Amino acid sequence: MTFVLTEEQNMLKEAAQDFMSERLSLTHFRKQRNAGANGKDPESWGAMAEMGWYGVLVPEEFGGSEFGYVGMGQVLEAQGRTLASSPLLQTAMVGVSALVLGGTEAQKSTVLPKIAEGKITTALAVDEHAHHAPANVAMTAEAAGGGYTLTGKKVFVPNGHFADLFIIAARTSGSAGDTDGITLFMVPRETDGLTISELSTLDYHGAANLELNGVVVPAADVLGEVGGGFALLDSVLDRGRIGAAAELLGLSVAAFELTHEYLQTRKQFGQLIGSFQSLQHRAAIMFSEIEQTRSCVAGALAALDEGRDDVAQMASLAKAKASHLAHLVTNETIQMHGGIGMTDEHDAGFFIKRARVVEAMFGGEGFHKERFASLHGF
Amino acid sequence: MTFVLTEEQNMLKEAAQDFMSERLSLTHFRKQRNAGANGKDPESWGAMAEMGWYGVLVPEEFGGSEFGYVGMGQVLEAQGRTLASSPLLQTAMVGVSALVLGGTEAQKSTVLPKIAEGKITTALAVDEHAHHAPANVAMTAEAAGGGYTLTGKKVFVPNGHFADLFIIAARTSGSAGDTDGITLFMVPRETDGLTISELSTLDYHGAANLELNGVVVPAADVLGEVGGGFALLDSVLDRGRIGAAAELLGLSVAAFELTHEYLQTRKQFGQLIGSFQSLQHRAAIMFSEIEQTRSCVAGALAALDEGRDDVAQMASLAKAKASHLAHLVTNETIQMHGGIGMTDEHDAGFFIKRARVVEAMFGGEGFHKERFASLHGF
Amino acid sequence: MADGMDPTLDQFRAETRAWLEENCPASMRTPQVEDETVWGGRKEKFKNPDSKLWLERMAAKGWTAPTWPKAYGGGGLTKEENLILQQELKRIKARPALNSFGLWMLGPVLLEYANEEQKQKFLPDIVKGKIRWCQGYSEPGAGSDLAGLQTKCEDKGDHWLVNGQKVWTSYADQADWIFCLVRTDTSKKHEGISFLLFDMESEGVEARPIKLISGSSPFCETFFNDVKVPKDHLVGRLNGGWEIAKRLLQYERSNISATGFGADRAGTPPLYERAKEYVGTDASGKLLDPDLRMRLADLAMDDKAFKLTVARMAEQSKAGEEVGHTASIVKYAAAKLNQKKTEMTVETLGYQGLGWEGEGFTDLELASNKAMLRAKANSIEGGTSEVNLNVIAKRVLGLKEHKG
Amino acid sequence: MADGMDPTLDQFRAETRAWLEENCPASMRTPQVEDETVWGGRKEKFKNPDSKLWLERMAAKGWTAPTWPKAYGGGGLTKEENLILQQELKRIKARPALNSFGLWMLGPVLLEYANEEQKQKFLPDIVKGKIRWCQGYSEPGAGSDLAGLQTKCEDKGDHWLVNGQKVWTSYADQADWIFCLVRTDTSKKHEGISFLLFDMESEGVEARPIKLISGSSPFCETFFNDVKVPKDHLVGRLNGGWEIAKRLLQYERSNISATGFGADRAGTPPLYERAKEYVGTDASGKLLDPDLRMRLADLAMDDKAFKLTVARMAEQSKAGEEVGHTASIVKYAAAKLNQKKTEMTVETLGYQGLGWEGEGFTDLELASNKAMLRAKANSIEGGTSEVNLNVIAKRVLGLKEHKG
Repeated sequence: MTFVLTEEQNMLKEAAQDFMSERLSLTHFRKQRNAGANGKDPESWGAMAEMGWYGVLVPEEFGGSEFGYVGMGQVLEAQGRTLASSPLLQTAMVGVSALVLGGTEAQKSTVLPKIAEGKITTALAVDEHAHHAPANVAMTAEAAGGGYTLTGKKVFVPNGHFADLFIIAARTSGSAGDTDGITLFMVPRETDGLTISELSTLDYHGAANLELNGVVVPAADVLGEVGGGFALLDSVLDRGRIGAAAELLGLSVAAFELTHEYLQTRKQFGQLIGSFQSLQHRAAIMFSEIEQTRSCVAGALAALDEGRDDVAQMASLAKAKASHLAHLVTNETIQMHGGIGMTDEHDAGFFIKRARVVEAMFGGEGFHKERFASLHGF
Repeated sequence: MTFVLTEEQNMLKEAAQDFMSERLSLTHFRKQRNAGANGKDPESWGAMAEMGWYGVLVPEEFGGSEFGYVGMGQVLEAQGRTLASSPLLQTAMVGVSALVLGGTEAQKSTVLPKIAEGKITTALAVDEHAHHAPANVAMTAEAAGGGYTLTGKKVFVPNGHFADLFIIAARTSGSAGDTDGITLFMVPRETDGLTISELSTLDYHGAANLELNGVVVPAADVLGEVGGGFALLDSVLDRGRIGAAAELLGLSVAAFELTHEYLQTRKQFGQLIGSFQSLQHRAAIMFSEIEQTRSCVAGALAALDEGRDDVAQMASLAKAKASHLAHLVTNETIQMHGGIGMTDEHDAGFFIKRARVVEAMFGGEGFHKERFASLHGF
Repeated sequence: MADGMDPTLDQFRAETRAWLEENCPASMRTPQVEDETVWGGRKEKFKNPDSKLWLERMAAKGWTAPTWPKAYGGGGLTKEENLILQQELKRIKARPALNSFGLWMLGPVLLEYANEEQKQKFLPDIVKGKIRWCQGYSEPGAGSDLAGLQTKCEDKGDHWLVNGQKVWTSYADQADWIFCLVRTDTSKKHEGISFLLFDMESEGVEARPIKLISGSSPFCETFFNDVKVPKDHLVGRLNGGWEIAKRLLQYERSNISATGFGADRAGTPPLYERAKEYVGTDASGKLLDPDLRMRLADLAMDDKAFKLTVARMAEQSKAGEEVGHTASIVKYAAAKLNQKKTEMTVETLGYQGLGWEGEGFTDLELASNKAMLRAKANSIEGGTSEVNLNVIAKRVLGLKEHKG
Repeated sequence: MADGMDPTLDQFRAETRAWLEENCPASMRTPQVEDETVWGGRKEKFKNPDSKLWLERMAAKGWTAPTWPKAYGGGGLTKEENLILQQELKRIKARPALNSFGLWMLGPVLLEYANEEQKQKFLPDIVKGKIRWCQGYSEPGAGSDLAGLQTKCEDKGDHWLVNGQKVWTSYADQADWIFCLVRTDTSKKHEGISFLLFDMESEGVEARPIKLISGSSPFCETFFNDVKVPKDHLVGRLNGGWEIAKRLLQYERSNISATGFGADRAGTPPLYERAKEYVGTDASGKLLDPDLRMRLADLAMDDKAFKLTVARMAEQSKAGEEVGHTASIVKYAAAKLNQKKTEMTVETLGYQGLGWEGEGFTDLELASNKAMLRAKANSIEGGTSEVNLNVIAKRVLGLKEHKG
């Protein structure tokens, strides 16, 4: 396992941190929120494309830097710190992974260069009910005329309110709950029969519900194996889980720093509140959790780059731990700030709101504990 | 719900507290432990009989005082405070309940007076594996010659190492896991085919494993309905659960008082350790848990006396909460005592050892959370 | 004395029942609707006209403040009579005629500390719901350290001059008058505080609603800029306000104790029932998510334990037993429970609990995360949980202060 | 420098491998058996004669203390050479030739603080395992407040006179010598402590084993009654012992950090595997108790997170990165993890985890609750968890002391 960043990875990390704190700061986030942007920020995304971040995982032959997951994790962690809304996780990590792991040469050469250049964004549409459950896909994909006709719905698709290309899990056989019979399809935004309902979400990042009524997909836009797409889907989701964990880690560290700062400046009863032992202990416990979660996230990113066979276990570990951490730290952030943390003008609320969404994304702590147990055979 | 003790109940409570602290103190417990008594203390039990405590739940016509469960709970809580080993819970609460709820007039008039006088003790033998699971009875009871022949094993039977009369759950039909087909039998200690292996247990109270090899039980010693004994068994167990919860409450309160005392006398860094805020908060949280658990235990005892229809829910609530409380408080007791609490010469270890046994008895926190959910239909 | 033992009480019950039957409008016997809640005061709109009728009738009998003396507009009932009145109100499921900080908090301390003129001037209007009061306690710099307040109150001979700022003033923008802690002596801390009443329409008073993370604005920042207050509006002793303040906080806390935070709305099913819809169940009716199921059981147990504790305390208190120890934990436990309940509601609702506004979510779903966010304040408002734990440790458990 | 880049190191590896092949007895390449652990000293029995041979051979090369200077009996190896030695030892699964507080704790501080004579006198015997040392730190009245120690050490001209009592002295009844904190100045606290070495066979020394709640006695109470100690056995500066004590604690903690408490014995399956036997599984292999299952998953995750943290720290440290922040949490996290693990083991074993001794339980079952009880000390020994959290808060997070 490699825990030490290379010089290049460190440079990427610093560049990302600088970019986020300058261009996509919390102040920027608040401005976007107040303007009702619902997470859409094309100007900043263009600047991200110039940084080359959409191509971090894209092979060089398709216009990317093929820099690897550890590097990508540094950018996502930096993004998590300022709660920035961008297509990095859903497109550059999830979308690219889907193409790289499951795409044909033709698909890769069509889609990947556009992603790397920042010309298109993607969104993965899997869940159909209130909770993450990738095997529960019920949307039907009937073979028809050399292609497929998709009918059904998808809920709370991250980035779905602006993505140019959807990667949609549908069922070519079997029924909801079966892992067999799931197939992935690429569906462009402007497709007959696809209705996109934009959602205003707790975290101000937005999302979308999809309705597909007889959406026709040519066979060439099947991603991976027909009926055998679950393994690919789960691998792609694992990348999303690890990426989301990196974001949550960044979010938690930033919320902790905000709190840490407050503990050192706010006075009560003539004392700095950070001098009260019960708050000291709780701060130290948060710090301990941050350190251990960092190890899990770093380990999971390294497992991806090293192509290890425990990626699934590490993904569930990282996502469960990071969800738990973010829940704890964002609650403590408000409590330790007292009344001021309850006000909309303070940033504490932004952290808790974003945390609750990313905690649920790609499965929360409970989902991943269950999965971790199953993967370990108990 | 009645939470206020009557004058008589208060008198019983005070009498029990006095008796326990004088006659069955922790000093006495230590002496018994050092002598290798393994929980057997007939002399003290005789004194308890003189107090009339075995008859608290026995109807007056059978020589008892029919004083009720709330009263019994006060005695058990007092007993829990000093970790006293006695047949009160297993005989006077569980055994008597089995007879009162399931016995024929003949059975009652034969057994109950002897219990009330302290002449015999009983033990309920249900579990056959490592965890409490009353429906998992596999021991067979075959009808034969107007009676039944019992074959199988029972594990970790509390009081089984000295009880005069066993109440044994066996299966007249169906298979392990079915609630149908379970029947209760009364089997005297000295019965052919019954092998009793005394166990030395963590809490120094002892217990026994039983092996039954073709034990013949006359039909007259069937307790309750043949094949329909599960409801009776579960009702009897609920009384055991509520009684065990009362003991755990007493145990927790006593361990807390020990710790509370230490916090107020021990100095570190020139300060009373009870002045450190983190310990103050943890002590206050324990106190809050104690208060709420007391409400659950009192509520469950009252539900029994009032004959309410939510006894099962209240039993699971009380046992889960009391197990949780005892776990927390006994751990904190050792931690707050530091090194001295780790030594055998200090009483802290006695509390944690007894707690772990009673936590598991009649089902632990997890068992009762699951049961509470099932009883509430979710 | 047990019910039915005293013929006078039986008669009181009969008369009360008859009066209520006659006077409580039908729509006032239906479950409370949030925006029909009557808080009284000059700005009260009485969205449901029956609620105006109901308030007027109850106020005329003094039954909005049943145990206050008749001399101040109250009902003059004995404890036993009031118990019967409450039972009869409950029997017909009557809505409260009036919700009011004046009734719950200010009135009791005025009865104890105010002079005769003050009682005459303020209490009847509280009973009638004519004046809505707000509470000026917290200040921006003070937080948990309530006694650190700085709002200055100077004696200008014929009036007090108030300058300063309050924060977390509940509904200050809706209230007519304020009961306010002010500093009348800067050389002492607790002994330099006085308890002052004044009109929110006085020149120099401004209340600005604070937008919370939940999106609502139940609190204000309240500014006092050279506010002139008549000399006879100071309650109790000059510099003796801290004692009144503490007494008033007791009333506030015992109010929370009785109900808990976020008391279940009538008709809202327990969370484990709602979970069936959002998580699904197996053939035997068990929730499909075993982890969530166990944690919902844990929540339901906590909920039951809390309710039993409140019931136990009420019963023991009624029986004349000392319940201070138990009471000390209730605010702490209530906050913890409500935070757990609202967090788990959001979690149970999954994606449907993550909508902020607009299409795609039901109203109840949209309310879930607002409730979760609002509940974060439960462990801050009216004394933080940390302060509560300090108080339990020191006052109840008798643990000593740390020596410097 | 990467392996294979330096011909000298390649040669060292080849020679080392050959020497080990030749000199490490076969039985010393099998998994460690608890009662064959070699602690050295006058009372060492060498239950397995091969272990004596193995110790003598390793000690002759100085490889029990590979990086200590040859002048004091050490191996004189460079960091790189030692790394290779450790890799080669691991390759053949060699047992440690010697376990010793002398090697882990005393030796490093002697190298730093002792004078030349002291080094010559004590270090070689540590390397050879001839003298077993124990640590006289804690005192009955002091606990977490180590510097509050009272053991008196008076200057009697030609000798020191020691009177007092230590407690929690690990294996004092097995040890030959003690390194001991004593008070040489009662007018100051930290600046009145010195670091003294003396023979446990000196007149006036008595070590009484303490029986723990787990039934074992790894610690002693140690009494000093007019113990005479030669003047030259004081290490470092008179009244300068506190600095040495702190340094030594660092060595102790980094030792815990590397392994955690209750490190899994080779061959012990993870608890979730054992649970299958005690709880049962359904057709798909899932544990039948869903609550326990989720908590075992939680435990397995905590375990993995801890191991990853130790690995991360080791790797970063090797790469020359600063890891003090991470290291600060390891003792705290290790204690918490081991307590959780041992508690859950008892719970998983159910009734079979509740036996104290005798029939009806396997040895492994009987050991489960002893391990749980023993683990309670993990958050007490070598600095309580509370002290650890204080240290993290103050030194790592920079939070200020409370003002009195």
